[in-house]
Amino acid sequence: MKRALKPAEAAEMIPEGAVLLIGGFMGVGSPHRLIDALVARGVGGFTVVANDTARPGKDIGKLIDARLVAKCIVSHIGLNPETQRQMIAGDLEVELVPQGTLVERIRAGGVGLGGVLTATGLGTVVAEGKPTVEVDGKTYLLEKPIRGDFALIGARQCDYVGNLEYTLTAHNFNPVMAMAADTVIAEPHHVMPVGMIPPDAVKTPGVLVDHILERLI
Amino acid sequence: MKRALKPAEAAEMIPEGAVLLIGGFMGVGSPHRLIDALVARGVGGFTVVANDTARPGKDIGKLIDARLVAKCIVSHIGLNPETQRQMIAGDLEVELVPQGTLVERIRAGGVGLGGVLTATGLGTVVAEGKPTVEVDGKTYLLEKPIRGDFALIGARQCDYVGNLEYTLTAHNFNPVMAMAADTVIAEPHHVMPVGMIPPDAVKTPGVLVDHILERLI
Amino acid sequence: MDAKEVIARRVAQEVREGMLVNLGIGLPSMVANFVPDDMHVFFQAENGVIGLGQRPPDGMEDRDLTDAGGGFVTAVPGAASIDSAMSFGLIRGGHLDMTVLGGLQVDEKGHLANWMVPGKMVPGMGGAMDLVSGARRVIVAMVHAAKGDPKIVPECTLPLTALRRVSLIVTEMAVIEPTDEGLALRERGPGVAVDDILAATAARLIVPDEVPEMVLA
Amino acid sequence: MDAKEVIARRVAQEVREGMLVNLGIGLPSMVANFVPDDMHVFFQAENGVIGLGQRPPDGMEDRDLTDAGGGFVTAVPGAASIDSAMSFGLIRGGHLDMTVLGGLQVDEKGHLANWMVPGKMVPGMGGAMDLVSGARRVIVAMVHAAKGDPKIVPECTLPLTALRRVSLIVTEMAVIEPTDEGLALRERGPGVAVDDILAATAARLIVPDEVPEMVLA
Repeated sequence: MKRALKPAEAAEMIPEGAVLLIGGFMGVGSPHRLIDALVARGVGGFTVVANDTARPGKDIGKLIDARLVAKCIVSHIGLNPETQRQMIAGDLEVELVPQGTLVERIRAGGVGLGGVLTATGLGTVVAEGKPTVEVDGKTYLLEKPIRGDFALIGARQCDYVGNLEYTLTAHNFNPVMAMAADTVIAEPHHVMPVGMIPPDAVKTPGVLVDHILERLI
Repeated sequence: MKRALKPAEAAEMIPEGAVLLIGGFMGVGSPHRLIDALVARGVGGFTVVANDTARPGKDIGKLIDARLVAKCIVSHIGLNPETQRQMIAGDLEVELVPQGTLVERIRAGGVGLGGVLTATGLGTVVAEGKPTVEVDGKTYLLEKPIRGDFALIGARQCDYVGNLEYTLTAHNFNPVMAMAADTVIAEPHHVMPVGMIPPDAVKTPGVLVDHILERLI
Repeated sequence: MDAKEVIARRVAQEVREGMLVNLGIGLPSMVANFVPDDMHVFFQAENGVIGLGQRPPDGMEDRDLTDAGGGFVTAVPGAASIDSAMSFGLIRGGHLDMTVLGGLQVDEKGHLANWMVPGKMVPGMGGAMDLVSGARRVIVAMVHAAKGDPKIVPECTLPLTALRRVSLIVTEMAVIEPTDEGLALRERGPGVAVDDILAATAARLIVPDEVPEMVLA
Repeated sequence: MDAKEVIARRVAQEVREGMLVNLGIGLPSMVANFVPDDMHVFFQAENGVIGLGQRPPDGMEDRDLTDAGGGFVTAVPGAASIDSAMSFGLIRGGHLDMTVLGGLQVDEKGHLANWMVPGKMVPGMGGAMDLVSGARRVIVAMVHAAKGDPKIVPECTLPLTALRRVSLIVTEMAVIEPTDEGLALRERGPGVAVDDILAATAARLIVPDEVPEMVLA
């Protein structure tokens, strides 16, 4: 059984320069209160691994605005001109990764595989400098696993042992990221007693979750 | 929307020598009526990919007893002496694969990855004859994807479009196998109208399922 | 009928009963409006839902149910939530029957460039590279030329999205199919002459004796 | 107290609050009986549940809730269903705090052989290779010798389960820890003399001046 943390307490755990896996897709399913707490704290230099950087002033975009991000590994920054501006100015390093490759690289990090063999990116700039592996006459890119120091997970609800449920398009990268970091902090909308979430509804088992944020309202 | 098939109709679709991915773990979560229908039909020469061959007279063991299996790719045959007997007599080819490697090989086949890079099996007989790949100074076995002509899936319930729900320890290989075959036949205990299974409860989307067996009772 | 509607209506004719279809944001997303109401098709939003529906009524939006552009959507009965690993497993694994994407350039080999303009626009590839590599059919839906500059060119000068040859190019002026021999002109736009198409196209086109006009019901 | 109970009681002392633990079938599964009731531990059955419970009451068994041996079990409040991909993702990804497995041989390098006897017994490795490769701690629970034949040997003659050095060997006669220098004798069984241990062990043991006796509450 876990103790509910206040967002500021959780943010305090995260040191300067940490590698953060942050769930969400254009902010949907992102851990919003954790992001706000990180901005309020002001410690940065983070490497952020996420699908995208959302929009200026929104979601992960707030971390960009606050210049707390030194590097991001993302699939898309098209809707965040501030990310592009900092990148072009040389203030922010951006590694663009195809979305399907990004999620498999994080999964590989989480489930202990040595890498990902994918055809995605072959013959494009994504393949530059990367080894290829031939399997039965077909060529694949070897993409490396990604792990984080912390995973910051948005969830619909959890129970006291940390079992997580997600909903609709707010799943996205969260279940995979919850497997791939040394410390996993979950931000649920609702917290419920043990036994309220049926075993078949659990998408992230509580044994993967280190800390839970207090309920939303 | 799909039409409910009788088990014999489903069995008729499966030609001699087909590669069958069959869900279940010691029979739990296996498609029992499909197996019975295959035994009744008597066409064989199958390659069976499954966690195990259950016990004689039970579940996948019935296919072994009926000598419908020419080859099996499994992680465990310890509880089925008949499988071991046919193997030693040279009547049945058995490829033993570590369980975690087996499920990832099937997943790779289903999600379009070129193979699996795992440390499991390194330095053991499992590694014999297989290439290794080095990633950041660590060595991994390269294990190849597995796909089937048919996946025979046991599920707790489904709706008319084929969305599947599994329960408790009857999930096992089913969700992964449902992605990795040209034709997927699901055997649910219960069939319900569209809309009865909430989107978040669906573990195998109906778009993956080609055919549904009629309800159990 | 404006150019975009011509394109969307013509692409909609490629959709078949029972398909799983991914529509890119912008113009491609308009295709859904022209698929017959009685045709059962599942639209996938790669951010996490199979069975994407129309916009929700005002005040009924759920912030956890959006399309890949972050806009509010609904889901149809029989919809399924998927996480990013499943989403791209479907795409990469060949389970997606069709994807419709915008294009910046397509060349004589049928190669698509649609994700960046070096020095000008670096949005990131998002899911585009996986979609083009993995979908069974890739349809490029785009206006024929950009302010007079041909977009169908001998060889892409912009960074490629994938080495895979796209299945079909649909513009307001023409339907063009990349083949082993090159780009074959299949149809003319409404009221468009073959010479107009040739004038607006930098790539070599294979022009048959008869080029039928699009039939837009 | 018979040999098996001594082993199970001693192994139970290695279990800590909050751990995720996998117990092999047979002797290792007895360990659960000796973990204090007030200690919160999650037992994983690799076939698909986190939060394995005791045997169900007669007539209350669910055929879809079994352990890895196929025996009926229950699940504790807060349990989670997992499919085989997640199960071995937890194991291979280093999320499993401890596994307890039986052994046929362990050698001076701490290498375990526990899955086959060539020409005699070929049950398959099941999940053993993944468990030994991936778990944070690997504890071998076995009787010290098989009908007088030492099982702790200079070098395994049976096929290895993994190259990974196991964390601890617990028998009814001794607790032995494989180290860089070799097998270190840590504890004596109840009433067992060091000379008895040396006589029953074929491998070289590092024996300190004082070897405390196991304290079995």
